[in-house]
Amino acid sequence: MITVRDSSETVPERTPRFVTPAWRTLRKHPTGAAGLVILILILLFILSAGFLTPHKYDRTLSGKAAPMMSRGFDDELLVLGGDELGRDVLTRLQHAGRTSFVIGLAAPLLGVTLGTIIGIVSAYRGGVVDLLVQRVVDVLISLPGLVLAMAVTLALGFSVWGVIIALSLNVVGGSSRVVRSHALTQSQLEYVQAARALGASDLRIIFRHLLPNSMAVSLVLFTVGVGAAITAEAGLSFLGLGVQPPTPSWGNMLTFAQQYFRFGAHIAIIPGLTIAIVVFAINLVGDSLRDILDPHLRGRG
Amino acid sequence: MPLLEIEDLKTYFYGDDTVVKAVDGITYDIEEGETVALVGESGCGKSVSSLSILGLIPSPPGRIVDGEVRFRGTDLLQLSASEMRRYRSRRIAMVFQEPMSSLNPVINIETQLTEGMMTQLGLTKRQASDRALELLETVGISDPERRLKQFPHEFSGGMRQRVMIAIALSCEPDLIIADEPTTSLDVTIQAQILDLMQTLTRERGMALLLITHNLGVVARYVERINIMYAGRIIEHGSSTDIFEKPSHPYTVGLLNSIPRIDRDTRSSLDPIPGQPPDLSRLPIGCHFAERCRNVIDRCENEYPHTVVVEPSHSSACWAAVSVFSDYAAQPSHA
Amino acid sequence: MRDYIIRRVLLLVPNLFILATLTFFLARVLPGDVALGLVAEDGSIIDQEAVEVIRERLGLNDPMPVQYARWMLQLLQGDLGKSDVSDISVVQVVTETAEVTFLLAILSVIIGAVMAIPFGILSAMMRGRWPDQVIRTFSAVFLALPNFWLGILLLLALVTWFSWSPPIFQETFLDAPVEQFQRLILPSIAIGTSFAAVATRLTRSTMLEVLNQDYIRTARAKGLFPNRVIIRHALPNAVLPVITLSALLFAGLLNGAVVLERIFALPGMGVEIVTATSERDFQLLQGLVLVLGAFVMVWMLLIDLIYVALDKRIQLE
Amino acid sequence: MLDSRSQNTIADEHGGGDQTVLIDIEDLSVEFPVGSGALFSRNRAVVHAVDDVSLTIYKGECLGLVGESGSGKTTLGRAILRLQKATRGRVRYEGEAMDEMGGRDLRNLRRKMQIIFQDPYSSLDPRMSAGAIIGEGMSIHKLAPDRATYSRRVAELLEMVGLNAEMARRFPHEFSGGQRQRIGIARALAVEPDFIVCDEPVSALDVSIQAQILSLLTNLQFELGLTYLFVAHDLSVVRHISDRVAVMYLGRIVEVAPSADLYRNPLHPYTYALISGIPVPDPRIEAQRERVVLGGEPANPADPPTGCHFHPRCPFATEQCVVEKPELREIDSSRLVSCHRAEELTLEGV
Repeated sequence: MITVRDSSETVPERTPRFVTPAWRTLRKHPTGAAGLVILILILLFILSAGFLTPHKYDRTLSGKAAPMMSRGFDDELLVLGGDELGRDVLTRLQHAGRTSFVIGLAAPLLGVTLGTIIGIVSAYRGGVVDLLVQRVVDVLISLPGLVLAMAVTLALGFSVWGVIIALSLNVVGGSSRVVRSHALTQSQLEYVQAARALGASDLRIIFRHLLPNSMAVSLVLFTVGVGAAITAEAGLSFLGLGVQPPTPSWGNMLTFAQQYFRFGAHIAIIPGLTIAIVVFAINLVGDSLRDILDPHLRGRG
Repeated sequence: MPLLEIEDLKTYFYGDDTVVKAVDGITYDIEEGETVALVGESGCGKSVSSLSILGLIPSPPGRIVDGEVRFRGTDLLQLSASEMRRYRSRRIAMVFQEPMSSLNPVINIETQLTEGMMTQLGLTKRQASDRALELLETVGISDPERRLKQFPHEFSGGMRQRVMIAIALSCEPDLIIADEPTTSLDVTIQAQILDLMQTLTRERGMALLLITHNLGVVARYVERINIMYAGRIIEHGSSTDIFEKPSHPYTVGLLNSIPRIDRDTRSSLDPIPGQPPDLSRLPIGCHFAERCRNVIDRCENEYPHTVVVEPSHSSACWAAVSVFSDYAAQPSHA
Repeated sequence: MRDYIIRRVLLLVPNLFILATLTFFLARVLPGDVALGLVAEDGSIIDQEAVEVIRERLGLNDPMPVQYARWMLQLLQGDLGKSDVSDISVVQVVTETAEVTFLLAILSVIIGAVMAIPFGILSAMMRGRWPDQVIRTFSAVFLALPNFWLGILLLLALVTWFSWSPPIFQETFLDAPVEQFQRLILPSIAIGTSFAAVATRLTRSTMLEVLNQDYIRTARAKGLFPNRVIIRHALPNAVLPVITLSALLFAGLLNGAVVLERIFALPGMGVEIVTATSERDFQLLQGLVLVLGAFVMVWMLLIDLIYVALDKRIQLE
Repeated sequence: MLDSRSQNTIADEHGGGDQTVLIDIEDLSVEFPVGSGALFSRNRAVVHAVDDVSLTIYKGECLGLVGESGSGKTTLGRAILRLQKATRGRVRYEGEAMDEMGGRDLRNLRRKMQIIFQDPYSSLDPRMSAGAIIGEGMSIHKLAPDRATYSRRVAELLEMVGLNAEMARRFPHEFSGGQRQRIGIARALAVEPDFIVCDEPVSALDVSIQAQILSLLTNLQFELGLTYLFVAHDLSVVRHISDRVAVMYLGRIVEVAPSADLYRNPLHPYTYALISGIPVPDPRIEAQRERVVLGGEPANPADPPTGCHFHPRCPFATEQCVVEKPELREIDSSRLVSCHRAEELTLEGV
């Protein structure tokens, strides 16, 4: 079959792929840049835990659900008020952020890495290996992630690591499927055939060609995964099956929100809003990243 | 009065900080019942110019910046959207390059064939279906009753292009614009489709605008040829003019680039060096100057005027006449 | 196409088998003996003798392959065993709670799709103009809202402003459809919005893609009315991916259901799962996970079949 | 079936002097299972993409391989390089059977046999620079002892295919289609092969660029003494580069002949149809040409017609053609054809 492309024979303007100045990329993607700024601010906020406020996250300083900008027993200023046990919400928010971010970054990192490897190998090997791996992936995909995570955390213990491993399992199935289908398309492209014709070994094809070309997909999967992991961790902790009190997490800060809402709406609003803002910022960055990396928008003009 | 007159048509595409001058002032016409070709390589603006006629340019980013497209004297560019709609397929119909993607995959052939007739000619569903049946027979599809109920994926490439032709014929237009109608088809099917189009348009007295990158195809089917390069028409003439007395260096280069089945020396090709210019950064002078063998100083600074070589034959080249004499002097073409 | 359907249905068999195996091992590899957990939960001192008795009763002293074979055999007879804690049969728990959970998930999909498709299309049609901006902003915001938080807020707003509280009753959907619907509508909205947020974006992008297709140009070149081009030619092609999405995100919607049941005090599988987890009731947890997984698989199969029926192109492959 | 050995002896008419066989293809078949239901149906449906093909490629020649889509020409090209697994039959390279080779031997042989692809877009790894793409073969086969030799060699190759040495650092998306195709050629040349399969290398290009690439390939062949298998769907392109041409239809070779003979005097009705389907860019000649426009479409390769695959579209088909499969047979010392009526028909070429 003859294929005539509509693109002209002219030489595209010279713009090295990864060397475009960062500021230009940011200017072209203002929403992504905004997301990045929000994320940096939030990270600074979290990293300043212990400096920003003089309080301890597990000390009762006031009565139940003290309102925002109120004073505690010893006349401390509680900027965001107190929680159901009268602990400083602001301080807790900062400490909880650490847990959320550690889990939010580690779980998808683990999951996407594993998913990428499984996806590429499954696509490249094909045959029985692919068939079997994909059946297991089918099962992983059909299990609601939170439920799977509950079972796994139960096994591994309700620790940060338990939650990380449990949540990474959710990512493995989905990401390996996406990477597999991408790698499958890639491995049928002629450049992979060319490498084989040159005598490249399977390992070389996987590491020099398929893996680098799947990185964009994996990176986007990772950013999506961060938002999802932060939300999922919050969900688990909210149910009391994730990070255990007194260690604060954005999720477990909400556990008693329903009961204490009447005393102060901020208990329910602040942690949830924080999660929403973080996830929103991550999504903005993820969307721009997708635009930047999307092969459809690149190259062929 | 010609059936269709295009005058100084300009269609630009606006990017972030670039303007792609896809069609940069082209003028040509088509007489009633005539077959005319618009020839050029990919990216020269030939498809954009044909889509501009019916206002089918994707907009944004595309915009018709200037010019007139007169159909029997009416400037189509001045029409409102709903007036323009009435010209589509009723007066001017189109056949596109990719029969694979030009038919809607989830709608059956009957609906795709009848909907135009129902909208444009006010036929009832029954009448339109009867006509659809006839049309399929006309374009050489056997067992039309069964075929009507089928979906595009059940047709081969050649058959889909026949369906496209049936759709184009359905409202009895005065002009059919065929944009690379055979490019994605196999060689033996190409001949079938082109022959079919020629026969059907001749029988019905329809004019045909054949847009193609293949100068060879044109020789067999058309009366007049317009050659486009980088957004402009650089040579226009009758079929014999173009093939026997090419007067633009680009046309000559193109003729020398076509692998010919009737010549057998192994290296008779004489390619044009270099690449076409970037349409967003066109030179001030002749667009072809950079690749031209006959280039003179003037070419770099000033876009050539159209030189009338013979009454029906013109060329946008400062050296039009000498180009032809050089061509004629080469033994292989004598 | 017949071959495709047969193949697709047959794939369910190995998948269910792997699911059953996985849930079996999930419960077995857990450290912290089941029996230990059980005894400790009772508040009694960990007494080796009591532990042994329980282990014997639960068959935990048999070799792994024997336990596995027993689990599989039971499954084939439709028996999911008995709860380790309460001695109620797991099948009974499932039959009592499944309806709420499944209805919740399905209702969420419907609500999500009903919101997403028109907004997505409007957004694509108005690309770059204010309705598009508004819709995109909203979908970005709703995508970021954790649905359990949205659920809490919804509930609190109603409780605070309207002194409303979720109805509590035992009838099934067939006995009391209206009440059941009332009870499920709020949590469904909370879950459905996040699905809608994703689906709106997808509908918008596929619609834009579809509008760029050659066949849309053909339809316009025929001189059809713009409405017909959109509704008859573009829409069916743009909606197909949303159908697939509802399969892909279904497991995710069940996550939402699990949490929302808790917030809205709905007697569903989610609540049971949470309880089973916190009580270390492995047998029950295992059974519930299995049923949920199987439900998702069947749903995915159904969606696949619907897709095949709608997309004529697949028939030939 | 004609013994491929005997082709060896008849070869030589047009080249003058002895020709040595470089590649010898013997009864090669490639089958693909079709349909998702293949797993469960009793008779697994297969497409005979390449159906018992025997063909000889001589050292230093360019053999054109022509056919429409679905004829199996690309699959045959890839099966020769073992990029595609053959179901049956064998390929010998300088007398050594390739199918008996494993890992290392095969990899070494791959240095000798290269391929140039059709699609200038998908055939280059978008994440690698032009230099890295060209140099990959050298790294695999350790052809450059040091960094300097490597860079020098990459620069040489770029210039050899008509690009600048500085372009080594650019990425594929910064090149035009024609330039990408040149990079693909340089990549193949980097390992100093003897034989190159050119898989429709110009069909995605514009006419003027197509001519550039054809000239480049012709020049390289003479300079480097290469052997080509030039796969194309278009007989006119093939005419400009091939010494001999083989025509394929639905997985089978229907005619093999020296270029000049084939065009002047085709023996198979399908070859004749292909020739007459191609217009001559000259209205006068075109007006006088006699031509046959084939009815119908190429058959479905999964369900080919009985007897001669071409019979439903052939204007000369008889009862025998419907029933009996024609063998590829020798007509004269240099020509092979698979048509029952080859001797009776007089078909005029161009």
